[in-house]
Amino acid sequence: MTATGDPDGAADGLLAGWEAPVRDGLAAREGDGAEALIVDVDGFEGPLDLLLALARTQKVDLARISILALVEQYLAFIGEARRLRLELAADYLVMAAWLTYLKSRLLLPPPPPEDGPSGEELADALAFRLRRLEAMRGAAARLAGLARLGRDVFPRGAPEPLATTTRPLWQASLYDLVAAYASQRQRHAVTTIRVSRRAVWSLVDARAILERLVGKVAAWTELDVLMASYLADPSERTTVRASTFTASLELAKEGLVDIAQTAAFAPIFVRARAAAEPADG
Amino acid sequence: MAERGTIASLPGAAGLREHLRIVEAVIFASAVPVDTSALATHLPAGTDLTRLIGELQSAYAGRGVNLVAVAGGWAFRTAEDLAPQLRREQSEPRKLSRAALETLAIIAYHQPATRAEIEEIRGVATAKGTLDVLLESGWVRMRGRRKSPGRPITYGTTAAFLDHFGLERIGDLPGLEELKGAGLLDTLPQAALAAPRDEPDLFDDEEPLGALGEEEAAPADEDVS
Amino acid sequence: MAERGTIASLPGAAGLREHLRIVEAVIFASAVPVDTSALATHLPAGTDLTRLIGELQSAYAGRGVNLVAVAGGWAFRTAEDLAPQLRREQSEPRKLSRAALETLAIIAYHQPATRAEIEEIRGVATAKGTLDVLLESGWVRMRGRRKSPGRPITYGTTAAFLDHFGLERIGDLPGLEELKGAGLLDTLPQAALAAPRDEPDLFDDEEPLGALGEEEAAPADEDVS
Repeated sequence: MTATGDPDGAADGLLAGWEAPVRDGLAAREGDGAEALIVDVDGFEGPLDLLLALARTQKVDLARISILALVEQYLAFIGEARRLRLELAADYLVMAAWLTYLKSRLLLPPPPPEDGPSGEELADALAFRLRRLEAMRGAAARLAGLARLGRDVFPRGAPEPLATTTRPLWQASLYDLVAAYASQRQRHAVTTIRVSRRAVWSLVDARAILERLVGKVAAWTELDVLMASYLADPSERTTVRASTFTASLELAKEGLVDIAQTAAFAPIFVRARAAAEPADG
Repeated sequence: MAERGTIASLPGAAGLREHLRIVEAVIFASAVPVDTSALATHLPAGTDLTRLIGELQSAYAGRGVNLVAVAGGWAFRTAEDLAPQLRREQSEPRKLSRAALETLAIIAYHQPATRAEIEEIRGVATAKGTLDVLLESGWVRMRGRRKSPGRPITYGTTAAFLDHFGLERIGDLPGLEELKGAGLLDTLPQAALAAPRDEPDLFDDEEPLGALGEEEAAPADEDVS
Repeated sequence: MAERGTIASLPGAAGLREHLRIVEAVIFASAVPVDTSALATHLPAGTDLTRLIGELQSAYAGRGVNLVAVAGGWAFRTAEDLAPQLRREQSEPRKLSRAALETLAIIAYHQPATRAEIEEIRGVATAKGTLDVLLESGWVRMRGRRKSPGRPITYGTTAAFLDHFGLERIGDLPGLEELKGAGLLDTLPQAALAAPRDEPDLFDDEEPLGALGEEEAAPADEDVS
């Protein structure tokens, strides 16, 4: 539908270039007068938009509009549209039903107060919604009329991105610091343990001592007893025994001592050998 | 001015001039508005930025390029009256449909607004694509959800919206006071006077969007009203 | 601004002034340098563009933004000498490497410490970068030189070090016993730990850094009280 004589008002309302003509469109509609409105419903954005357009035909301030007259106009419009068998969206019919109800409320004596809002209150609410819609239309038009970036005013065409230097902000907690110190003192402690030199009796030492000791003893003497004074330190006992035993074998081979052992693991006895006597051990 | 002596005894006119040059260069370099805190990072602490900007603004008044306050910051923009001479060079930005512009206006003046509130004002269901276009333009954003049944998404405008329409803050919307005075920004008659608010923080009756459900996965089908 | 006066008082009156504004706006808004033929399309035929550009160029001379000839056209560019002021500083939190942390800890506990002493404790050579990072962090400083053969540089911690690690004084660093008590050390090292000292004054076995040696050539020139 188009308000006749209003080429660019409601007809192209849906999506096409609206920004510029909006104010003209509103003005044109207001000037439209009370000519017959009905052609086509497509130009309206819903029943509220249609009501607003109809209200403008009353040529009065929306605040002083006759809601009853508006209801009559709307119902007449819908009736005409149905007579012409135009397709009407459901919400236009819903609005028509509601307006019929409003009309009855306005015409009939007021119902008991608990029966919901009065006809006047409902009419006021409708008038408010129409005023608000019109106000937002106006706001949209004013918004569209502002100097817009990229259309009316322009930003710097070749912005220069400012160089950024990153400065590291070092982070560490006291725990990190202390733990780092401790762990590396720990490592330090491990790496510097000094393994003390192990006391080892060399064969040469053992032989010298053994020769010296056995030289004085002609009777069979237990080797451990002979070396007793050297075996006192437990940490040296093994090395003393091993070296002494090896040295004793050497001396026996050279015929300087005799060695005797009664059984495996039994004590070992030594004695200096007399020059003439044959060994018997 | 009492401060005059003080200023004169500072590094001096040369220092002031240098600061002016820095402010000029920083704002000039940027295509988007620069706020004072960003400017301050380029200048010694305690620099009187308001004065510097005032100087700069009057230096550029009447020139082909002006220093304007927009979207909470400062930007150089070509002078409005030169639009006709410049337009031929630039391609026209995409036009908004009537429905989209109206929806944008309702969001701007009534924000935070839900889709149901927009539809209540327009008296018609919002066509698919209308909100998309606005979201895609970067002028409208989803703010959060209204703490009400159905937890509908609330919409509001962005800094890009202010920048595009040359507004310093949302309170500078044209005709705002008039509309407010007439009670036309209220959701219902007799409701408390309302004013649009685009602060980034959510209001008491809003909550975060939360994880995106399938409802608003694509901004198109977000109607949760 | 002086420049404004220049433009306003141009002999050509309103027409010339308007042409200047257009040239200014067109060059400002263009994404690429604008050549004179492109400028000419915005102005009446026969306009003396060379003169306009000359005027504009001198109006911007010495400002934070200059009109420069680039790539066969004209463009506004921020003044080159402002580059350092326009640079944005961004601090990025970064963790100290393990080597740096250990070195820092040794300096903290054993200060004043020479590089050789640090290496002896760590058992590895200190990479050149490690001490540089610590000096750059502001937590470590060169104190002076040890009065010993080779006059090695002594390192110590700074007030910023105490500040960052929340210590009131260097003596508040937990001692070896406390480290053991906290389970950070299994056994106590044989050698007792001398109390770390970070007093600004040089100790008896230290002497001033003096002339820059090859060792500390780079970051050395900070104060040694």
